[in-house]
Amino acid sequence: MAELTYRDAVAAGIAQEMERDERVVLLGEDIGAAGGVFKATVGLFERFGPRRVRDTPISEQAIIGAAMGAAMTGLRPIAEIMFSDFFGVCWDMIANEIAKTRYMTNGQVALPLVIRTANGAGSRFGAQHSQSVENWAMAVPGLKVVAPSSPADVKGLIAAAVRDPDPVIVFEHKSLYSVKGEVPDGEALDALGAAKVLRTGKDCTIAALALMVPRAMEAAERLQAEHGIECEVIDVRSLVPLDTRTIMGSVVKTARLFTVEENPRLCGWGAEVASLVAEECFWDLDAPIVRITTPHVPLPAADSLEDATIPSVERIVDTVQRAMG
Amino acid sequence: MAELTYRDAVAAGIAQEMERDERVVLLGEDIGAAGGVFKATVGLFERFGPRRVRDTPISEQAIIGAAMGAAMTGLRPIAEIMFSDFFGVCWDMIANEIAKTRYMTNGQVALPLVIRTANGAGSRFGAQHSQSVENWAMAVPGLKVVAPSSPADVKGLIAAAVRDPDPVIVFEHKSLYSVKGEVPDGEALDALGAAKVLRTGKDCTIAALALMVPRAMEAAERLQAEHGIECEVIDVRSLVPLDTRTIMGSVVKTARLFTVEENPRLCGWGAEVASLVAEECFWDLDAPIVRITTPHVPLPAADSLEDATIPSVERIVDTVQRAMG
Amino acid sequence: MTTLEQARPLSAADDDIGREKRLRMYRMLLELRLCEKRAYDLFLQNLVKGTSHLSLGQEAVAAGFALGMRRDDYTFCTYRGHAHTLARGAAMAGVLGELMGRACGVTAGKGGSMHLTSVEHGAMGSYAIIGAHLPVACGAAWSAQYRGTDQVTVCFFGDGTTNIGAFHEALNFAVVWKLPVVFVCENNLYMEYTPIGTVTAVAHPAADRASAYGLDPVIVDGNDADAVFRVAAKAFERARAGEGPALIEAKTYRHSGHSRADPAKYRPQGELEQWLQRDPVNLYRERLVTLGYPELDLRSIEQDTARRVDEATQSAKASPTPALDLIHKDVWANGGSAWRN
Amino acid sequence: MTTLEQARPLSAADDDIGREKRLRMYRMLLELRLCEKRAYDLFLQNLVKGTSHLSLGQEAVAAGFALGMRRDDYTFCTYRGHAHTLARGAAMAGVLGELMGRACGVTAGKGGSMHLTSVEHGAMGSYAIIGAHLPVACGAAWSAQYRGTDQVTVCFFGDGTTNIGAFHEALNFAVVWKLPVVFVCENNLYMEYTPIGTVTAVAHPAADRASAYGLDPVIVDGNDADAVFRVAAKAFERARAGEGPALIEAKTYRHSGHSRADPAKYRPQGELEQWLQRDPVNLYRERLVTLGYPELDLRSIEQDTARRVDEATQSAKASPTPALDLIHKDVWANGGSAWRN
Ligand SMILES: Cc1ncc(C[n+]2csc(CCOP(=O)(O)OP(=O)(O)O)c2C)c(N)n1
Ligand SMILES: Cc1ncc(C[n+]2csc(CCOP(=O)(O)OP(=O)(O)O)c2C)c(N)n1
Ligand SMILES: [Mg+2]
Ligand SMILES: [Mg+2]
Repeated sequence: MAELTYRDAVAAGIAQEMERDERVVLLGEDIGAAGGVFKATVGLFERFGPRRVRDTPISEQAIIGAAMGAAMTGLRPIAEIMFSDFFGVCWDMIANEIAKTRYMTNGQVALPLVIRTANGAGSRFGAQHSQSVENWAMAVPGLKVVAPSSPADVKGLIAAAVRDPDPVIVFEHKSLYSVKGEVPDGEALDALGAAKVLRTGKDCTIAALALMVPRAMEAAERLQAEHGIECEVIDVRSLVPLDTRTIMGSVVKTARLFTVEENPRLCGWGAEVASLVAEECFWDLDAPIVRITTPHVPLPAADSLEDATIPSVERIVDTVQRAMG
Repeated sequence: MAELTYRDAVAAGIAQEMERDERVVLLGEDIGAAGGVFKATVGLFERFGPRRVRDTPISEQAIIGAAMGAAMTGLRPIAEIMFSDFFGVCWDMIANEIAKTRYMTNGQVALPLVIRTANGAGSRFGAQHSQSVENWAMAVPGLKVVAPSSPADVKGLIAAAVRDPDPVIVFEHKSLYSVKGEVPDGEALDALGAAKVLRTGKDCTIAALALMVPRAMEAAERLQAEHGIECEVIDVRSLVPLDTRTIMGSVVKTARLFTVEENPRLCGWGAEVASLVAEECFWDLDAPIVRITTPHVPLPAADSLEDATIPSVERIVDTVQRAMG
Repeated sequence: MTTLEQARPLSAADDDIGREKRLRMYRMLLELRLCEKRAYDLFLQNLVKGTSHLSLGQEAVAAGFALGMRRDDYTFCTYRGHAHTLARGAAMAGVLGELMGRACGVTAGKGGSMHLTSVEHGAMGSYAIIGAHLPVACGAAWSAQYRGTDQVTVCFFGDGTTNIGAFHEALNFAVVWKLPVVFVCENNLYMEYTPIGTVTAVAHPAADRASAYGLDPVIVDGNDADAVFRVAAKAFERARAGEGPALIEAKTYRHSGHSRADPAKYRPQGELEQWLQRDPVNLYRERLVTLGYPELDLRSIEQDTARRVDEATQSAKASPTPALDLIHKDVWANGGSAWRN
Repeated sequence: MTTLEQARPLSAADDDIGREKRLRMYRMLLELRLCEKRAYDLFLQNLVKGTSHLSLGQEAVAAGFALGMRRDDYTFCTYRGHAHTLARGAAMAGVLGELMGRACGVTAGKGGSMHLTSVEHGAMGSYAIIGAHLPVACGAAWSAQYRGTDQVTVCFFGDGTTNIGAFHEALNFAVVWKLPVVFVCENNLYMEYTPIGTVTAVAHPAADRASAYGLDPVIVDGNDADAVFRVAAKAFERARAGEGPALIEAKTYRHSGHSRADPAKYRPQGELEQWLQRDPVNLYRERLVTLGYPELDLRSIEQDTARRVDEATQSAKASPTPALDLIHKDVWANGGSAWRN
């Protein structure tokens, strides 16, 4: 076991796959010699050279398009979109081209590619560099979507994404890059579509994603310590495929569900989870499902405002405690 | 009362507003002399001239950007994006710029503009020209979103959208353009944020949008006639603002809710409605909320396949009848 | 500044192309022409579902390029892609069947007329959102470069497409990475119903932009299949030699409307007639005659092609509609569409 | 082909600009310089929240253009927009306060350093997603044209921005609609950490693209405020006269890293030093001295500006953090954020 930061685990996951498979190539802005603006690709350029690790112009459509064209002709590209907000400038390539091409060609075209991107708030970057847009991707049929919350997960899920025969969007979280965690030695290979129960509890289920996972965990500690409420915490990890079994299995046990979403309220991933659980676990629920989300507003930049906008440990504790009280 | 097609009602709504307000201008591809590819702007070029009705290059970012720049400096532009699928190529302008600018500037910049677009399936155009992406827009804070289902509504809601001080996306439905309906004489002016109860019933509530509204109405007829089930049918009309009062008022009465969505399943507008109702009407519901949606797949092109993919009258009847049975 | 590749003087000695290729070219031109005409007939019979965008009048571009391509080269084209897909060797029944929403269609009805694809023939897809395939073509070219094959990627698009952002990004990207990709602008004078000149800052939408990417401006007579073939061959040679991309503007004209819904009333009187006099299929036939190819040989090609189009039509008409379970197939590589467990 | 606007010979008779404007220019250059330096100091004191992108070294572009603008003209700029926003007249405390996340910030902390805006001064916003504001600038120019004012819109962006699609769409659009908009590329040689030449197909990212839009290529020494002013004046005149847009490439250099996170280690040794010798503020001071402006006058401007920057700093530091209810304000024109009834 080595202790790695989340950002180093990203690089480690990519390196592992590049080592293993010559078809894996990397492209994006400033990812090469500079090691990426979040330093998540440090060392790869030196190790694998400019043929496999390629800096690009500021041309997100070209980046994603190139990844798509390369994937359909035998490579396994990993494209970086520096901030997930920039999905806006290449959304056609992601949502209309990559997501639909296998289907439209009746399976003739395969697109084994990965799009990595820095998602989420916490850096005081303002409304155009802090969004959580995992729900944008989840809403588009044809994309697989993961959002790891720990160094070990990010390494294993990147490996799984690279080996997957379908396009996978990996949402890395900006505010997790500097977080450290144990990462098992040896080959990392996780599975897409598997949620993880991080903490068991009998009173209620909290489903969270990415940065919201450590917050939910801390909230669960406090709910236990201060209010005697035993929360089961699920790291959803993968939005598509969605591990409804794990989530519903927990709800059947606890009869209560809270979701903690960083995406703004309307049509967030929690809405989908809530609609599924409300339908299929209707008779199991003892009380309404409560969604804890970023309010439906763009994100403010100032530190004080930003901190008060996305779900905090306090807000989770308060909401759960009030609902359970 | 005149009988107009939905497409003519679009043009009538725009003409009414252009007549009233010199600041209203129109831009888009082939909207001028050609009258639009769906013939929804026929006659406007002739009536208001090339200064106010402007053809553009194939440059959706420029179209939306120009609308934005014009709106912040005193005009009230109406931009057409020919197919809503093409939001992909200008999504940054819509989701990142237009939606966030008032907020980011602390209210300094106002953006009274309208984006009209042809949404939805039924024309056998395939996966990139048939999408229902109203949930993409609903998911972004800062956008108002309407999707009218009748000629009268489209005229009145376009007028309301033009007069609204905020950016409004109007999703017109391709398969409704040729539908005829009564449109009241005189000035049309509807209100954003108001759903409509189109049919009252005591057994269950069906909430539908756009093309799904006439289908829900027909299904309600048949459910009544063939199964004696009395459905209340709500035309949601406006996703943002969302008229939760009308929807929840109905659910409180019927204790049952079905949503009929044309957008693909995951994170559709119905998920949001379901999560709201499941939370706030938890104790009123007699049975699970059921979402009837397009399955989470891209849309196939062939007529036989397309018809079997989006929700049909039959599927609504069957689903409701089975759930209520 | 722009180079107009002129048709060479016609004489029997003009054999830089050669008999075998010329006859293949003529056969291809005819096949594209007759197949498009058939598509139109089928539309009139209400058998074409959805839209369709014919290449009638533009066949020499598709044929001239395809004839110069290697089997393993890649073609990327647009919704106006029937001709390009056929030119790479896709079955006529597959193309017509797709337009009709039949099981025999090249994508079994899932893609439709705007997404014809036949990967086994190097037809890597028809793209319906303007500009999107230019970056994708860069990716295929990058892959060929990376794998060290000397495959060329050819990417076709219209004049109107030169005004969208993706065009710019792809061109710059291709040059910076020195990719073996040939961009071909089929300038048919119209962006849908709008004359291209009214929405474009320069006279030659592609050629006048070449220098913005450090490329040579190249304009070719897109109704002269030989001229197209020669320009293509030159660009392919350079690309295979690692000398990077090319941008070629082919001047041509579509005989019918933009799509099936369009009667093309916006065209000035006489314009169509003028272009019909330079019909690429007739032009080619006349040239072959001038070059001394026996009438009989040409007739036999014509009859054979007509017969094959008829057979393809019959076979497409006889094909059933696709099985409904296709709706839930092939979202994912495992063949299915499951998004949950 | 490119016109390099040269600094004119220096003599007291060189008064095409004139005393009043020259002193305003010097004051403005100083204000931008000292304010940026102060921003850096505040960052070192951990008082700047989020990121920030300084214009140190590029001040002559902002000053030269702003000096030529009318009060009602529009400026659109990028995240590297402190200088442009100040140059239009926004309060220094408003800019510094915004960087610090304080209530006195120009957007009360809601926008942050990358979204400085002061509509009352014609500073229509700083845009943080590359390329987005070029189309928006077209819209403002269209509005001015429509309303029949002769306002000019000026849109600043970097060299790296010329490779994104929106650049292309906006330029073509502006020319086709003959809009009164002046596009200004501040070529500081780098796109973040990457030398612009390695990702661009041409040597002059903007000027070499001008002909793709039928525009004249214009290159100006972006460290010479007078040269910038002259080029700007010419472009404004044409735009106000209805002669359409211009594209100007200003060669310059940023003295610090791309953003606060960047130590700028990728720069070749000696490069910074060379550019420091052409520091735009020093250059301008030397010119004024050569032109015979009294030392005392310059000193008094310097002292006054330093004092004003100090005062602004104090006032920003004294400003509280924004009220938390701002989070829910101004999503909509009614002041609120309600999405349901
Ligand atoms: C992004 C986008 N905008 C608009 C359209 C609608 N559209 C389809 S074809 C077309 C005109 C294309 O003109 P051109 O590039 O000249 O090709 P041609 O049809 O003449 O072959 C337009 C505007 C589209 N498909 N995609
Ligand atoms: C669409 C998009 N892609 C990438 C970025 C990240 N980014 C911010 S600044 C920058 C470099 C811009 O370079 P240039 O245009 O030369 O401007 P400069 O910073 O040098 O002023 C990049 C890549 C972004 N903000 N938006
Ligand atoms: Mg054309
Ligand atoms: Mg730069």
